[in-house]
Amino acid sequence: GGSSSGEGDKVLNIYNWTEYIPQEVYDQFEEETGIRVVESTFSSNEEMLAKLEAGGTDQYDLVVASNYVIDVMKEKNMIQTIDKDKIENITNISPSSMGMDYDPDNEYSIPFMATLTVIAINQEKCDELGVTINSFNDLLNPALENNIVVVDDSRELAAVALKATGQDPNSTDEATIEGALDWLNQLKTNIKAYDSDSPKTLLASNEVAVGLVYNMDAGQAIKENDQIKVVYTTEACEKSIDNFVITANSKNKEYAEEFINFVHRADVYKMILDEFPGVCLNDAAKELMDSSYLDNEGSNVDTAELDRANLIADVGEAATYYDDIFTKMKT
Amino acid sequence: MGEPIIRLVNVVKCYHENQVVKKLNLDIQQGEFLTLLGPSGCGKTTTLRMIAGFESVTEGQIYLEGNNVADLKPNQRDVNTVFQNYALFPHMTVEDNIAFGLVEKRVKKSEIKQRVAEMIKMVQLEGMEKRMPAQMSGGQKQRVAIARALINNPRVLLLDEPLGALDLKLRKQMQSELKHLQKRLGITFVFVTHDQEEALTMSDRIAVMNGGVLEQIGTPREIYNRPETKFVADFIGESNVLDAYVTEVSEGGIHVKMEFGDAVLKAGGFVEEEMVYLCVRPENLKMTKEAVPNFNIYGTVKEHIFIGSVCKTVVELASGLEVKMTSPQTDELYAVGTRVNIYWREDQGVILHTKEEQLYNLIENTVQIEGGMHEA
Amino acid sequence: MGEPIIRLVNVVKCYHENQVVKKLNLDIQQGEFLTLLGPSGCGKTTTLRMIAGFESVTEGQIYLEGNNVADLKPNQRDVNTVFQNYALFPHMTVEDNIAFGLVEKRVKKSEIKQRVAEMIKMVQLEGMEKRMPAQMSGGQKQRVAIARALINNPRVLLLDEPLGALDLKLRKQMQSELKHLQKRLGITFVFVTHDQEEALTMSDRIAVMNGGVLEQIGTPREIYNRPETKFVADFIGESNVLDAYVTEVSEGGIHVKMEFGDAVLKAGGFVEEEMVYLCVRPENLKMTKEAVPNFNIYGTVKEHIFIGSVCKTVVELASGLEVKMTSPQTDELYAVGTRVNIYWREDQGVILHTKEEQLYNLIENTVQIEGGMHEA
Amino acid sequence: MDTKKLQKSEKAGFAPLSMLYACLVYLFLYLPIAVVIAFSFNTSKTNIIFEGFTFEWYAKMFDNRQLMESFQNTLIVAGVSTVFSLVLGTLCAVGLYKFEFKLKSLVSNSLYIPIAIPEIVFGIAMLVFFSSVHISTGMFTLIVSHITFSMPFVAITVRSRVAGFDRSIEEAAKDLGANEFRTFMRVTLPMIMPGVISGGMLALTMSLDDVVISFFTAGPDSTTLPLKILGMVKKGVSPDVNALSTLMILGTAVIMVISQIAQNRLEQRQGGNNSES
Amino acid sequence: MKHKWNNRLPMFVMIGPAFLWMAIFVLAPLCYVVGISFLSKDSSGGVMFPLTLASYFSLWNESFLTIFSRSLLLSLQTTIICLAVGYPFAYVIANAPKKHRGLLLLLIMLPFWINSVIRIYGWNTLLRQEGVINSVLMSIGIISSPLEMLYTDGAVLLGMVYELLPFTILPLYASIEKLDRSLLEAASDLGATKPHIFTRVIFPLTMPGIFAGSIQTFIPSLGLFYISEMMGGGSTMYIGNLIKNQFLSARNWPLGAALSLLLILITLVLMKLYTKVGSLEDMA
Ligand SMILES: Nc1ncnc2c1ncn2[C@@H]1O[C@H](COP(=O)(O)OP(=O)(O)OP(=O)(O)O)[C@@H](O)[C@H]1O
Ligand SMILES: Nc1ncnc2c1ncn2[C@@H]1O[C@H](COP(=O)(O)OP(=O)(O)OP(=O)(O)O)[C@@H](O)[C@H]1O
Ligand SMILES: [Mg+2]
Ligand SMILES: [Mg+2]
Repeated sequence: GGSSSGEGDKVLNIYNWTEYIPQEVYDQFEEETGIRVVESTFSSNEEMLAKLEAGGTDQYDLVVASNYVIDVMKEKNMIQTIDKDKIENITNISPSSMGMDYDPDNEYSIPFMATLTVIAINQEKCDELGVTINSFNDLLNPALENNIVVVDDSRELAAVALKATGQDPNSTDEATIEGALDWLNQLKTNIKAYDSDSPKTLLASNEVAVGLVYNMDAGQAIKENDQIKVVYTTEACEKSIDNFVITANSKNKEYAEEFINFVHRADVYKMILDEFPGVCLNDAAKELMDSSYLDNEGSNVDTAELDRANLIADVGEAATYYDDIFTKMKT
Repeated sequence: MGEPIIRLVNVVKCYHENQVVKKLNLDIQQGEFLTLLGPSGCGKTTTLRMIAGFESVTEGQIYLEGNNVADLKPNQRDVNTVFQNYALFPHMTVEDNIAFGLVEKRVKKSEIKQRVAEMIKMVQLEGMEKRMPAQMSGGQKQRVAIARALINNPRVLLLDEPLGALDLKLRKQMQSELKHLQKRLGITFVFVTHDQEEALTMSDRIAVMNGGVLEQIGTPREIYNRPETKFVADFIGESNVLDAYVTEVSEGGIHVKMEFGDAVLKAGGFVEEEMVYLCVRPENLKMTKEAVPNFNIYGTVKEHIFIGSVCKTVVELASGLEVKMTSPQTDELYAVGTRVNIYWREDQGVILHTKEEQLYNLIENTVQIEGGMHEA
Repeated sequence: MGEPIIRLVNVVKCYHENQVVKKLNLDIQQGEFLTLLGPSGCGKTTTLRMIAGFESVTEGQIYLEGNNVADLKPNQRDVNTVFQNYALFPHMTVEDNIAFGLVEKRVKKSEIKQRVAEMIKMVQLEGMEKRMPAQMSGGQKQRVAIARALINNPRVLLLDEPLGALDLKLRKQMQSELKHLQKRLGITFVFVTHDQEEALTMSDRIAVMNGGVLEQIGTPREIYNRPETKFVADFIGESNVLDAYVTEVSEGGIHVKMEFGDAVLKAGGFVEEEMVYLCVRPENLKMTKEAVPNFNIYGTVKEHIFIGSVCKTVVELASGLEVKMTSPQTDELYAVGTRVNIYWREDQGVILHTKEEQLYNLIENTVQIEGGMHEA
Repeated sequence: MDTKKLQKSEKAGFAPLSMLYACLVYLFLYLPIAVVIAFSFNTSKTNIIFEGFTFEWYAKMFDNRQLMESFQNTLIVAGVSTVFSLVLGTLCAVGLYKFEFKLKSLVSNSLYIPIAIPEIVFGIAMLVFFSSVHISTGMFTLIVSHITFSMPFVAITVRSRVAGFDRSIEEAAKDLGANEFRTFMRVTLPMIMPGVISGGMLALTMSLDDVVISFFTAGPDSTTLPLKILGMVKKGVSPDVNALSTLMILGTAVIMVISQIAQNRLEQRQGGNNSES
Repeated sequence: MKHKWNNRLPMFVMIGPAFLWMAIFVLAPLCYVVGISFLSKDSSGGVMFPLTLASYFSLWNESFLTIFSRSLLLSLQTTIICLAVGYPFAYVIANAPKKHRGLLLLLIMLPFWINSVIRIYGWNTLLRQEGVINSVLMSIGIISSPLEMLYTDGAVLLGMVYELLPFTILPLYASIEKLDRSLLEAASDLGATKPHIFTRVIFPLTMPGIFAGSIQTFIPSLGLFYISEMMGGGSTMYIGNLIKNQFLSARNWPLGAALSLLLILITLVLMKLYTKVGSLEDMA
């Protein structure tokens, strides 16, 4: 692969979400180990999968992948087992996110961070409109017309609809999934924008009253605008856990393991959270965090809600059905 | 003649620092056939373009029918142009090119059709109605350009060498067609041509330009027989211009001396010891083996050149200078090498001050014709 | 003369179904000055373009110096062209346009500079070296086109109306420059012109084309004095072509009758009761008030037209037919309305079978000249 | 009317309305850019409200090694692919105009395909193609893919310029001994230059702006600026991106102004020589 | 008349490289797309055997039809607006003094060297409810409550026009620049008014530029998915989004490939029609 350049030059090719690990972490890693990290980025799991599928896995050593694609990657032999012995700092990781269904023994994946899809509201606007959100069905309130921003993701939206109508959010049954369309169509009139990229802007600039957004976006909006609050409904949230995986054809497995270990060192993990305040899965690091992180209910999400949250699972072929209703909703 | 239809007053045109038309004053009468004649690059096309409105006037005014047209766009002037480079629309057929102006005037379709057909017939392009300009020969394109302008019956038609690409036969026909049309419809023609015969036969008046300056304007006969400047004498037709020196002014005439001989001529306004030019047209020069009174100019026949209806003879004078003369092919010619005396009829030479470059005819030059003479 | 430098064998050119050149056979000799003459659209430009290689040959072969050039590209043929529409490079200065060919030949810079300067001087464009073509007059562009082709000293130079946009004076100068250059450098010229005088003075031979067919090829004098077809007689110079009818063939000559009179002429090869054409050039026609032996053709003087060095007289015959004659301006002219008898020197009329359109001279037409006659 | 007045009115006859119009269009084109530039000086990290003035982001931008590396990659890819697509596209366009041949309509129709294939499909297909012939992703694959999608723009633009080209001028060049290549270089190319320049600008722009295809065909060490920026945008446009954009614009503008001044100087000097001689 | 060249070398040299390039780098991927369109999807977003026509059958779908026709309409609107705005602009530039033309052209392109996402973000900032335009208008007092500009169909159209305008302008410029002035003079001389000179002479003579400009606008506009997401709030789907989703969220590559082929087919057919109608046979 096009991985290493120059002889004796130690290089680790990492394929990562954009804006997930700051450059300083790589710099420090290089300083300590002499391994240069070359980061490539993607902005959705599917992009990442498509690229690996089309171009082979030897392009990268270490990949950051969400829980629901781990199965697929395993199935397609894209990833290899990780030598957990090499990762001493695994003990720092919050046990509640270890040994999940998709990889019970964490053979292939080591959790990194999590993302929660939360409801953020603009308190002032909601008061103006006389809206309170206690359940997903409150999102259908006609007073919210054109006043909601939601993530532009079929699975997330369908999950909300399914839960609101009392169904399994990871359903693979075609009829059940199609049933969610009605609810979504009702929601549609209230949606101002589908925006996964920067919904915080709409929230922070008082253009919408409610947002169904990722917790990190909520956290940033809160920083900008003190009227923004996170609310939890009777239904549980959706969450996903991002994991480190090592590609099957990696030529630098040791470096990759070294890096995973490095990241989970409390001080390093703190460095990451300082720059990109996501859901912390490293208990040791959390203790080091200061109040600006801890007090932000968008970044530092309620631990109980995090545990209660429903993990987005791989639905296999049913992904088509989800996309179908999404397409229908948008036509 | 009433008010002139076109009046140029002190018109100057500059390209950057270059003055290509210099203080031009020109009146063109309604219905007149005026030809602009002059050497290549003297400003003829530029003058036409200013009248048509494609070129702004740097200084001076142009009046069409008494109105200053400085602010009128070309399409607002009742003037049409036949361009030197044709400027046919490459995306239109011959027919559509010709119909262009009529379509603009919203003439009825049926009438357009008929008038286009007439024009096509006139310019002898029947059967080429559907051709594109790229599929035509040079002469054919030129005819389309003529037809395209003529069909509009403008008050003034500007023609920039409209017949240059046509063969003699066709050119003669087109000349007479144009002339008749012009007469019949009373259109004012401003015509540029390089063909002197064309200019002389067709024009009512000829304006001779040189280096952006109007040298002389007059009827063809005036221009030809009474040139007012050396340039005109030289430019129109062929002319032998000889340097001479006045030795004596007496009642019998003025005696002039040239490097190669002497002569006694009749003229006024000259003083002794003045340098002058003698201008004689080749067809007026004669040669003989005998002595001729008053003329004492000898030379040897150098060559005969056959040019169709006439024969051109070059005679080398003693000084080495060559003079040209033409004689009808039917005349007997002296063999090359023969020593001859050169002379001309007294009324057919022109004498001119060198300083002022002002020409005076020795005696008024009139060709004696029994009865009338058709001019142009 | 050796092998022809250009040989066209049965050359045919079609545009779609349109045959514009039809089985053309033409040999052009090394160093020759050959002029193509013919009406507009007869295929002159097309023929040149085939020789230069811009147009493929539909049928037949073209040989340059004995080699079939079917596969040679224009730049591989030692032939240069002066285009009818100039085709100057609009993005280059005059200087660069002219230097183009030399640059291609990788001539040294200093030499290019010097030769370009020479050429510019020859075509009288000094001071315009840095101009762009768009800033020049028609005649100036044409001179650049000439210079651009000439500078390469090609073996063959094709010139498509190269002097059409020049005034008489300049044209004469350029004619003699071209002619001298051609002689001096031994270049073969294939020349297209509409100026008959130009063709007659400059050419070694003239090829007359009509509708894609070669009508006659010969020296200027042959073409002028001994036209072989009615078309040639008609096309070259002016000609009076009269319908006549042979009434009697005797030793004294053949008696022909026309609608308006009769005449006795000397000729062979005609039979009684045959329809013939009589062709007489205007300058050979004479008129008199007296009777002339053998001629019995009367008419009235209709008009005189002044055309510079000569006067053109139109005589209306009894039948209403008009004949044209020209006479030197110096001759005395009969007044309009005078009844005159028309005649010509027996050796100056041409008689021609109508059927075969084959012309025979009555008697071989020779102009009596003391000593030699310079041809072209 | 005196000369000055005339010359003035002459220029004015065409200018004011069209000048106004041109300015409006430029305004339209630059409006969002002005915002980008303005927010590059914003103290707040989000592009919502202008809170205060700072140069902080410029300093930060230069520290961002990844950003700088990807910027460099982008310039290389854009430069190389523009040159190649210019050469290929121009030749193809001129060839399609000049020659008649059997496969002509196939070739000219196939020009539309790279534009018509959705980027994502094209990107994936390219990547599959490269990996199936065992070419690993990197600068090479990136450049190849960029050439492929920008060449049609060059070819189509140049074709619109070549259409109706006056053949006799090319003929004249050949007549004067220039072979096909020399004719192209000395006559055809200069005359179609506005088309070539336009095509080149489009190619350059396409390349500088491409995200989707680059995503698939780039290797780990050949991330381009748009890829990088897209990622940053996903997490909210951060002002250092604005800063970089601002610098790009300013840099180009400065180069443009300098070259314009140099050109004017040169012309003046030449003009001076002309009038002297 | 086009020449029949005996020696075809120049032809191969000119067209050969581009042709080869296209054959390798366009035809091969295209074959791949055709190939996967006949395969079945696997559960994880890849493709597998057996061969099937399933994707093509599922093309017949009401919402796809709506999406296609909506996209074509949007592209058509975009193209027409771009032509209407770009033509006069290109004309002005082409008639500017020669030495300024290069600069003016560059000025058009300059904004487009900044990433498109950022530029569209700039529009976002301008158009949003508390954005620059609304604040300015409100502070002047022209409007009392903010206008709803972003996340409308108009905003999508604006974004499309903005993104594609230079692709219309540049070919137009290239073909207007070569207009022979003497033809305009001739038309004017024959009495044509400015509008008529335009419709009867300039317009037909610049047809190749209009053709190239509209192709370069229309075709790419079909695929621009991020504009509708960023300017339209992603609430309506266009062909571009649809196809992207097949690859990136529905994980239905075969359907995505089939949709792409349909798109290519429609494009080529439209091009053929366009060249026929505009009698631009020679261009295509
Ligand atoms: N656009 C221009 N820029 C600069 N000089 C020009 C321009 N157009 C013409 N000239 C110059 O102006 C002079 C007059 O040109 P014009 O075309 O009027 O000549 P002309 O009398 O028509 O000549 P010709 O008989 O050769 O056509 C010429 O010397 C020419 O070089
Ligand atoms: N590209 C073409 N397609 C169809 N016909 C053409 C084409 N080019 C020329 N012709 C026709 O071929 C004939 C010969 O044209 P050519 O240009 O050789 O004439 P020419 O003798 O040079 O005439 P001129 O003296 O008017 O220039 C003309 O009738 C012309 O209409
Ligand atoms: Mg002129
Ligand atoms: Mg010709």
